Amino acid sequence: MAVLTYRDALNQALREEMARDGGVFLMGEEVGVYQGAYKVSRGLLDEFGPMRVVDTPITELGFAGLGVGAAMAGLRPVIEFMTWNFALLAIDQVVNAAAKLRYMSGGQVACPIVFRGPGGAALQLASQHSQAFESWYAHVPGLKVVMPATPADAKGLLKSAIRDEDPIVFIEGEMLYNTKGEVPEGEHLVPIGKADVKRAGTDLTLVCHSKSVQVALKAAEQLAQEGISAEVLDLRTIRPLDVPAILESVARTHRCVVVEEGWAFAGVGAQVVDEIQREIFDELDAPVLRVTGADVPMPYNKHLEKAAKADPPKVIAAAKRVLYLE
Amino acid sequence: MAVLTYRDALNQALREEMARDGGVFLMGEEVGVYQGAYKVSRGLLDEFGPMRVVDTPITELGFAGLGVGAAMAGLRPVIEFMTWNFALLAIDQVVNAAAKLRYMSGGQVACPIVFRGPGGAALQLASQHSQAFESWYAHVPGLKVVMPATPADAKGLLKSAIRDEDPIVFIEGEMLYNTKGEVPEGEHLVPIGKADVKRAGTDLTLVCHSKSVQVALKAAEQLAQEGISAEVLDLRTIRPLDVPAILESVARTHRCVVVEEGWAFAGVGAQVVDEIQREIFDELDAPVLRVTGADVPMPYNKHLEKAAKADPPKVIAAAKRVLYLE
Amino acid sequence: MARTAASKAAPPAIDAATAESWRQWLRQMLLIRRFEEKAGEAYSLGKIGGFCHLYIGQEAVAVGSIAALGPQDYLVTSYREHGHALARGLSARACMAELFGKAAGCSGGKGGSMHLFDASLGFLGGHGIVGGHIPLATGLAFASKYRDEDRVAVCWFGEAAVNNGAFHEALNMAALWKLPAIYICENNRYGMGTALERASAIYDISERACSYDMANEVVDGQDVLEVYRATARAVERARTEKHPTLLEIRTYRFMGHSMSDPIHGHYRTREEVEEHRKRDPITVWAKRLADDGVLDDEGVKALDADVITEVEDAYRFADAAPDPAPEALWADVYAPLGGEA
Amino acid sequence: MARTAASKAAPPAIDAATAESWRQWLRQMLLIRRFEEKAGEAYSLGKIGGFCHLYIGQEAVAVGSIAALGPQDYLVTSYREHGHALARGLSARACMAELFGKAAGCSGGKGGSMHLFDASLGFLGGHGIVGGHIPLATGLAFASKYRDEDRVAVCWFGEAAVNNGAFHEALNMAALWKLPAIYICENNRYGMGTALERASAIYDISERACSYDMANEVVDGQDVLEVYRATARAVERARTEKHPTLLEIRTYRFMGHSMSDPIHGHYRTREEVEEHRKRDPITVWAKRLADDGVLDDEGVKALDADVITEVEDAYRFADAAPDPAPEALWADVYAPLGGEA
Ligand SMILES: Cc1ncc(C[n+]2csc(CCOP(=O)(O)OP(=O)(O)O)c2C)c(N)n1
Ligand SMILES: Cc1ncc(C[n+]2csc(CCOP(=O)(O)OP(=O)(O)O)c2C)c(N)n1
Ligand SMILES: [Mg+2]
Ligand SMILES: [Mg+2]
Repeated sequence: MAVLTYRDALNQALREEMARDGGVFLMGEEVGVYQGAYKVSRGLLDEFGPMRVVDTPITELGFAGLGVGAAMAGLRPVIEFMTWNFALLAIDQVVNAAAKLRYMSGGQVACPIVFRGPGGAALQLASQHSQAFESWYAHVPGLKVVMPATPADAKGLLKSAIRDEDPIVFIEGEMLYNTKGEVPEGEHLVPIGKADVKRAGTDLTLVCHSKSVQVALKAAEQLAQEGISAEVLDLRTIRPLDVPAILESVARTHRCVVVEEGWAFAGVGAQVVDEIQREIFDELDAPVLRVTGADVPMPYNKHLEKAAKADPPKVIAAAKRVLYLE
Repeated sequence: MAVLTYRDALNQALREEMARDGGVFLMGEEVGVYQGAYKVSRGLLDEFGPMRVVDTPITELGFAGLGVGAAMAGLRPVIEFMTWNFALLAIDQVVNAAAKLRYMSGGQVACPIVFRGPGGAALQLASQHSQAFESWYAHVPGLKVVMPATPADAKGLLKSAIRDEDPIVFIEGEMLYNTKGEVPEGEHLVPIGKADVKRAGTDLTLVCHSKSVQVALKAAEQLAQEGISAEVLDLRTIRPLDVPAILESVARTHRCVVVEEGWAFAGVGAQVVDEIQREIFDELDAPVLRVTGADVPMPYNKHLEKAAKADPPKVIAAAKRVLYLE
Repeated sequence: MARTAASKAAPPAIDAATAESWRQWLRQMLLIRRFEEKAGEAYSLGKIGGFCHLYIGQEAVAVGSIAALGPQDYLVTSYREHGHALARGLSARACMAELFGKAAGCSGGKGGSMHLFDASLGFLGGHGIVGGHIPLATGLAFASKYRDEDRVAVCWFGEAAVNNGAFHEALNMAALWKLPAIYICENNRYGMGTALERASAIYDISERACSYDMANEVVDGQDVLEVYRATARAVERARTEKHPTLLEIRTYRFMGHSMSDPIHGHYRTREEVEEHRKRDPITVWAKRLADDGVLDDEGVKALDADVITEVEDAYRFADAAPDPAPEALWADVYAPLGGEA
Repeated sequence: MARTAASKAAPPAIDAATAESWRQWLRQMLLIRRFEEKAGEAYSLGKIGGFCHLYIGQEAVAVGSIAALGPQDYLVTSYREHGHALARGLSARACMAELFGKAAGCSGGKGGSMHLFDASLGFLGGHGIVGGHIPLATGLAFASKYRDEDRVAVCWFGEAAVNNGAFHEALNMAALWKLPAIYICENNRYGMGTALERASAIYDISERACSYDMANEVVDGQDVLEVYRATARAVERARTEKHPTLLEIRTYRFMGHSMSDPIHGHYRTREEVEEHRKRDPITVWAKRLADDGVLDDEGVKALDADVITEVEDAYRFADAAPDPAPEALWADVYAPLGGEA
């Protein structure tokens, strides 16, 4: 298998789907001539031309709505948000249009569209550019929320997302674009709605997604050196949430820590905790703990920023607490 | 004490605060000449004039941002959204501007603004007009989220919100505007961040807020007839959440059901569950259950809509489950 | 680039086909009028719930503009769309049943008054967020150009929507990329209780097109023929040149903003409404048909009786129709089978 | 209503005060230039992180426009604001320290390059969402009118921001309510890698003012005096008539969009950049000062040496300054004591 970066895996998925289906097009800021703000769309303009790789004005609300309209007409738009922070300007079209059309039309109007781009923090981008909104989108019925953590999942999930009949919020990570991994060539599809055990373990379960998967894996490694076996469960899809996979793992380990990049209040982890305690309360040997981003706007200073982020030491500390080792 | 409607209690709070502080002004769609889409601002234009009661174009993003700018200059804007569904268009200004200014300016720039209007569903307004977004705003550090359930709390909390130095998301309810209750005259302030026991009980705790308080109270009444004593805890403020009050009550009753109007996934109740199981796991005699709105866009048909809403029968069923009576 | 001059041209010699379509226009306007009157009645009886925005007074806009479209074209409207739906050919039964929230409604009872849909007729809603559907029309026009089809995308919105950012962003892209879209502003002078002059810095909506170098026209919305001709010019421009157009069609809302808003009071006087009622699009057109010898009073009465029967039938149908099954609550959130293609 | 004609008037006789302020303008432009060069250097050394957008090539816009303002006025800018901050009088030390993320920075190290603030100077940021700060300026102008103060609110934004809904909504309200606001579009021809012509349906940004019947002007942004005069006219209009103005100031970005973007490549050629560098606002102004006998080469060298010293000092200061205390992470989320007044 070829080793690719997460960025190139996404690029490959886009290229393959655009080649497969003439109705698939990519639209967003700087996706064409500039080759993508983060180069995810490198080469696509040359290959598919300006009608299928469309540079837009800085009008998130407008081009998100344009994408919804194109999807209503049966095309398969992939709308790139330069980052999800800017998508706040377009959220009316995502929530009030894309997520509602099928239902309020009594099933007549489908909206097969993918909204994608990097979410969460990178390095020192400060408070307006460092936000994780997955729990917002996952709150909304009618949307699906997909967040791959590895190059292989990035390719397989983006291909599935583009073929899906429903609106998809596909959140990538600027800090993930350069990460490398083996990626199956060609027709590689990862099903939406299925979590994945990224590392098997027996003493506790670390539930995570997107960038926090790497944090959990690092923590699991260090815990292993202390003889603690942590299972790392990558949600991959936030909505629909793979509750059976979560319950299966935690019912085995009896202990769980949920790790996420975003803010704690009503975050994805809160829902994971709710499902676990409701369904397998008696299996729990300790309360489920969460490691999240600090409950503050993201500061610019690099030390403060580091302190604000979920990291392996925080996960290890939480893991030891659920194991009553501290 | 005078008996007022929730609507008039809000009107009184606005009138008193505008009379007290010349920097307080009300801006939004139809707040003036039309006397308010829901008549909350009735009479204020006549009393305070067009500079302080300002009708706007239908530009939520623009006038929310205008309000933020005015707040930066030291005024105390009260920005009315005709409903919070439309505020999705303005959410960039609420989250990327209002919630960030103090932090990213290193504490130099305050943003004392109140964004207010009705949230959630009314009757048969269908999917675009029947959404509850409190968990979204409560997710964001820098914002405070206030949701009064009674006329007295509506007055006391709105007055406190207007005097607060930080941006406040103040969510009312169209279905609450006509509800009546005793309201203290004049200087009546309810502190932000304090929950309130609306009905004392011993067998289980019903945690609720806004419209779901009435649902919980009705359920508690019927449960009482079956000899079950339910405590009804009204959160009143969602952020900052009054965790001590929640823990105190549940530690006494050992059982809890969280009721809310909104969707379940990463809703306010998920956070409440997270706090309870983490802090007083061993006090729980049963998993915490939740009663929420159905996980669908709101349908127009009245029977389907009724089925989609959290109601007393659903709360009673959940209460009996946590009591292992069913 | 106002083209009102062109619209001053004399009417064509009235051949049989033209006469027939002109009669149909009157029938459609009458149908909309009677349908809306009945809807108002049903609302007062509690058979219709939620928000209900009547189209009375603006009938010539929907009828005249939709008459200029082809079966392949796309239509998107606001929540004040009963008239557009009927003019596009949705049945009075399907529309009334939707207002009643019944399973036989054009949106299965899940959309209601603000969300009428019939995808088979290219009628793509029925949208409740002011300005929110304008970018959808730009997207539908984009799809038409993308596939090199002969379809035009048309949207209707009120004059209050032009101040919204969605309007600005959508029109800029349509002009920038030369998309076959037609933006029809139904300027009925009020956005709820706010007069145009209290919401917009300029009073000639059509001039907003200058920011996008877009073709534009001001049209008399009480004259169905004027509306038809102006729309036909825009359709021609869209089909042949792939250029978008902004039409400002001046009309007036005879009823309140919605059923909960009185006809006059806080924001407009009884006199003002009476004054505007003098140019009722139906009487204006009936007179024209009489003058041109296309239809006499008797003929008008016959058409009216005919549509009244149709509306009464729709009312009985809707009233008797069953509610959606309880399981309908959970359907249509996602595609069947989770939507994997 | 272009007012460029007026700006063609001959310069005033150069009295001592004028000469001194003209020299100060050159000094400010040199300070910005040297500051930005040093910032670029520090960025490459990893002493500055995140996004860093340099102002090189546009110095005359910030210096000329801010020179026309009074101490009471409000300023809000985008993320490309180092030049505006320095021109408003924030110290090079405070700005460089902020870029370094230090506690002594003008935003306590929490804002960084995109979020420079100094409320004491009416400098209200430094905002990162394109178009997002335009409504803030409308609000600051509203506050000025509300309190019947003599303050003008000014905001600067790029030409790509005018396509955004926030621009449209903010300008409509400012014109509708006659607010003392000045909207300065720094048209540097590109929004990141997108040329104006690929993003806007019209190429004369100033014409967007017609949608709001707002005063507007096109200004040569490489000539600090032209910028000063046009802004002074707008300030006069705002203070006396309480009318807003849209200024399109044509300039050019000599560097890449941000530190991660090469100066030329995908979207513009080396030749194009070279061509524009020929009208460097600093050399243009230095020549004018020489021609008018206000300052000779030696004088320019002396000013340059002077600002280089200032920038070097700022760099050393920022480098040596302490980071914020760890507790700073939790401060400034809410007002102290929970914000109850
Ligand atoms: C974004 C948004 N804000 C507010 C509303 C509430 N609202 C519904 S219709 C309306 C007035 C619209 O007026 P106009 O665009 O002129 O259309 P008309 O009703 O006159 O046909 C308002 C304010 C809404 N639906 N959407
Ligand atoms: C709403 C939003 N979308 C996208 C971005 C990313 N972005 C930052 S600057 C920029 C280009 C802005 O160009 P322009 O307005 O001309 O200002 P300039 O950078 O040329 O000074 C973009 C797309 C953003 N910050 N905000
Ligand atoms: Mg109107
Ligand atoms: Mg630019």
